[in-house]
Amino acid sequence: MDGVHDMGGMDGFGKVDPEPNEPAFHQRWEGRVLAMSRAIRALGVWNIDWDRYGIELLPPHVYLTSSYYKRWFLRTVQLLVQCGLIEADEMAAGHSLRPGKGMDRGTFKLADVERVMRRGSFGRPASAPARFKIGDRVRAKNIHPTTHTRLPRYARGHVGVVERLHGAHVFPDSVVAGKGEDPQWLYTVRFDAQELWGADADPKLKVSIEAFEPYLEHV
Amino acid sequence: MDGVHDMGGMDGFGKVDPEPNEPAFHQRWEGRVLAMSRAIRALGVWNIDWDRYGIELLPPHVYLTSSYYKRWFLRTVQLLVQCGLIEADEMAAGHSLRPGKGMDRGTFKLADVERVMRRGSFGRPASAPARFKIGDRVRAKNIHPTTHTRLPRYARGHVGVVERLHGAHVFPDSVVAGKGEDPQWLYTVRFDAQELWGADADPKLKVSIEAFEPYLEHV
Amino acid sequence: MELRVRAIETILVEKGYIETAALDRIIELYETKIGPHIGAHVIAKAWSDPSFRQSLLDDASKAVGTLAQVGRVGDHLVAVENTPEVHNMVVCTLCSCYPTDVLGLPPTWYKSFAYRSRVVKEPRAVLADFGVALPAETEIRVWDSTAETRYLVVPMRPAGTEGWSEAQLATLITRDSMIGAGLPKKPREVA
Amino acid sequence: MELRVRAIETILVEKGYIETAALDRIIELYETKIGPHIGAHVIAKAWSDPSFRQSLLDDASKAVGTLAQVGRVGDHLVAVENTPEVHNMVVCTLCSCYPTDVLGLPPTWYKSFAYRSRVVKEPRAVLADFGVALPAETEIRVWDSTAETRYLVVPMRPAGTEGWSEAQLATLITRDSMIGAGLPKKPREVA
Repeated sequence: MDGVHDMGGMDGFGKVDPEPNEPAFHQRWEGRVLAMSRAIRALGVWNIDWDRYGIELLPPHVYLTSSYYKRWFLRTVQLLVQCGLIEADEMAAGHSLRPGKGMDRGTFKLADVERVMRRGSFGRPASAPARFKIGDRVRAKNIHPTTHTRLPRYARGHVGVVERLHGAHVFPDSVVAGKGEDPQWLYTVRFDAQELWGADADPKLKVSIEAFEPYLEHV
Repeated sequence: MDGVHDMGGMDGFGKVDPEPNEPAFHQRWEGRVLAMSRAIRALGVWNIDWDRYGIELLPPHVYLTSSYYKRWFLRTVQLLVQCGLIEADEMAAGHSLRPGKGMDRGTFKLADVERVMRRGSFGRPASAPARFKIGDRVRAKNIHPTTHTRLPRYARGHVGVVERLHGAHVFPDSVVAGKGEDPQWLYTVRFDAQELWGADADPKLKVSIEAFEPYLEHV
Repeated sequence: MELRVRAIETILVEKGYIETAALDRIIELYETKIGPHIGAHVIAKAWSDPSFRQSLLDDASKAVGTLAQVGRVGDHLVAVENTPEVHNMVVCTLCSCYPTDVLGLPPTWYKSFAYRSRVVKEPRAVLADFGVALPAETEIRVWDSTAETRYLVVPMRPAGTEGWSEAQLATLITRDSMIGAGLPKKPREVA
Repeated sequence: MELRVRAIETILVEKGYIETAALDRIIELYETKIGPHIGAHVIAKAWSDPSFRQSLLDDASKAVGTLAQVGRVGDHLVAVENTPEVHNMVVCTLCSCYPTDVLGLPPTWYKSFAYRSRVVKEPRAVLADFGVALPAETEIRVWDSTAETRYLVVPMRPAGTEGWSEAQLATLITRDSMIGAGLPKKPREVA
């Protein structure tokens, strides 16, 4: 979807403001939200793509006015309710009012923590040869999916060069469309800034995206 | 600037919700804000392009969370302060604390109202022949000015057809850059929706923009 | 907001920049004089008088200025005509440009983020929000008002209005139909 | 927020989906074990051991996994090396993808709208916000982490560190330098 989350190149957000000696969390609840999100995702009801799409679905003004972990919280609650893991009356009560649904993987326990602390693998066997090779000039398609995609708007319609090939990976667009992992070749495609932003752009800037094969076409 | 005000094609803003028998203003202050904005602009300190740019300069989260007339109000106050017509201590006091600046056109009075109720003319003599003619295929340039522009992002980089020629008009980009009216030919350029939004777009949809000549290039 | 706005108005008046009565008058005009009845008058005339219709499509500012009941309007007004083949819709994706001279102040929905964002991409879904469904084969033409030109839609004259006076016809012409977000009323709706 | 979050956690625990101790442990690990010292260890090794450096650039996940002090990290880690000609910077414009396995949780600035929006268009202005100025002739290469690949910047080894141990070198390597928003410390800064 063409949402406010797709921020590359947007003006008006002000200066970057690094915080010296920043703690892992600024408030206690932020850590709880992060940990809950990781734990719930590990239950296997939804995956990371759904987690990302859930944040994209927040109304634009909510996205822009909520802190990072508040966005996570709102997303997680929304998904919990949508998937029927909790219900609105329970949130109002602050307690469970009925038994939990049975989870195939059971309760997320202390012993499960180590597993979620290392990022999973998204590489999958390819079902076809790669259409592009390193050095190919490719155009990022001008597509505007109404659901989740990982092709940022600023790259769409623009021509770049294939720089790396990462094998076939789980394709987020398909996961969120309910079509399963649908593995696709993943490329690093490098663009000149002047191709992306016009003649006034920094002549010594190159920007790359990680592009799934369905995002690309031969020039 | 590539701001949130440039909304064409953005997803996530929900349904359109028409209000039956809508009043001109929902609250008294809205009318005062509109009238003040019109009256102040008529003082000649800034023009409509500055008024628009002033709203674009609101922080994105303020833009998205403020009502229409609240955005006008915030913009007008900002411009009044920037131009030195009022000062912060006066806003705090709710009263003028020093004499007003002399205005070339004097106080905006009842007798001046009729003049501002009819839109002004933005047509100007052209300084050169038009580069494009009706029927020409043209590309909206991929430009990303950091200040005010009237070329929406969704059209940039795309090819359309010149459909109408409106004469030379005041060029907003130049006005706000402090370069004066700098009149430029103004065209209506029509795009197929599939050119703008990709192959999945409505095949029976065409969208036009009003494009100043510097926005366009021959295909 | 009421207090904040009042404070600014007070300062501006005290400094001699503006006169309260002038603001009152602007508001009064928008509340009582300048509204979609002007556009409806123009459209009814175009429906009734083929030569006026042609003048309107050729140069709307000039044509409207010839109507005694309207008088001079701003330059750069453009009238675009709906036909069985093409339905026109007007938007300003960048702000809220609108033909105020002939329609008054824009309704809230016209200024809404939802309308501004969606109509250039999915106008049929937007029309559905207005309860309007057009045939799939009808072309939709959206005019994004990105400059000082202002667009007025000339809707199609409804069937069953043969012999109606301009005043009668004007009762069919809604504000939304002159923006392209609606259709004129049917004769039985005003009977 | 504290109360709202606590309510949800209570419900999830009562329903048997999650265990409180598991959440405590995740937080503890991020607060005490998983942080930029891991990345600094990797970079110091790369600065000291040319064959490790090459392995790291060839396949960072595999190379990092060979370090006894780090152990296995997630797949798809990619190391990109700064040179006098090219300065690398990492961003996730769409959300907040970050090489957590080697750097811990991303700092707030990395997740900020300002960084996400600006670095792909005006990285030199962003670097200025960090107090970093690069020569105009240095190419800037921005890596937008739009998939599950994760980028780690290998900064340039500062001059004047000849003969330093890996442990000494690691003290020069800041988190920001491994994202590309900063440079390593100079030897005199840690003296």
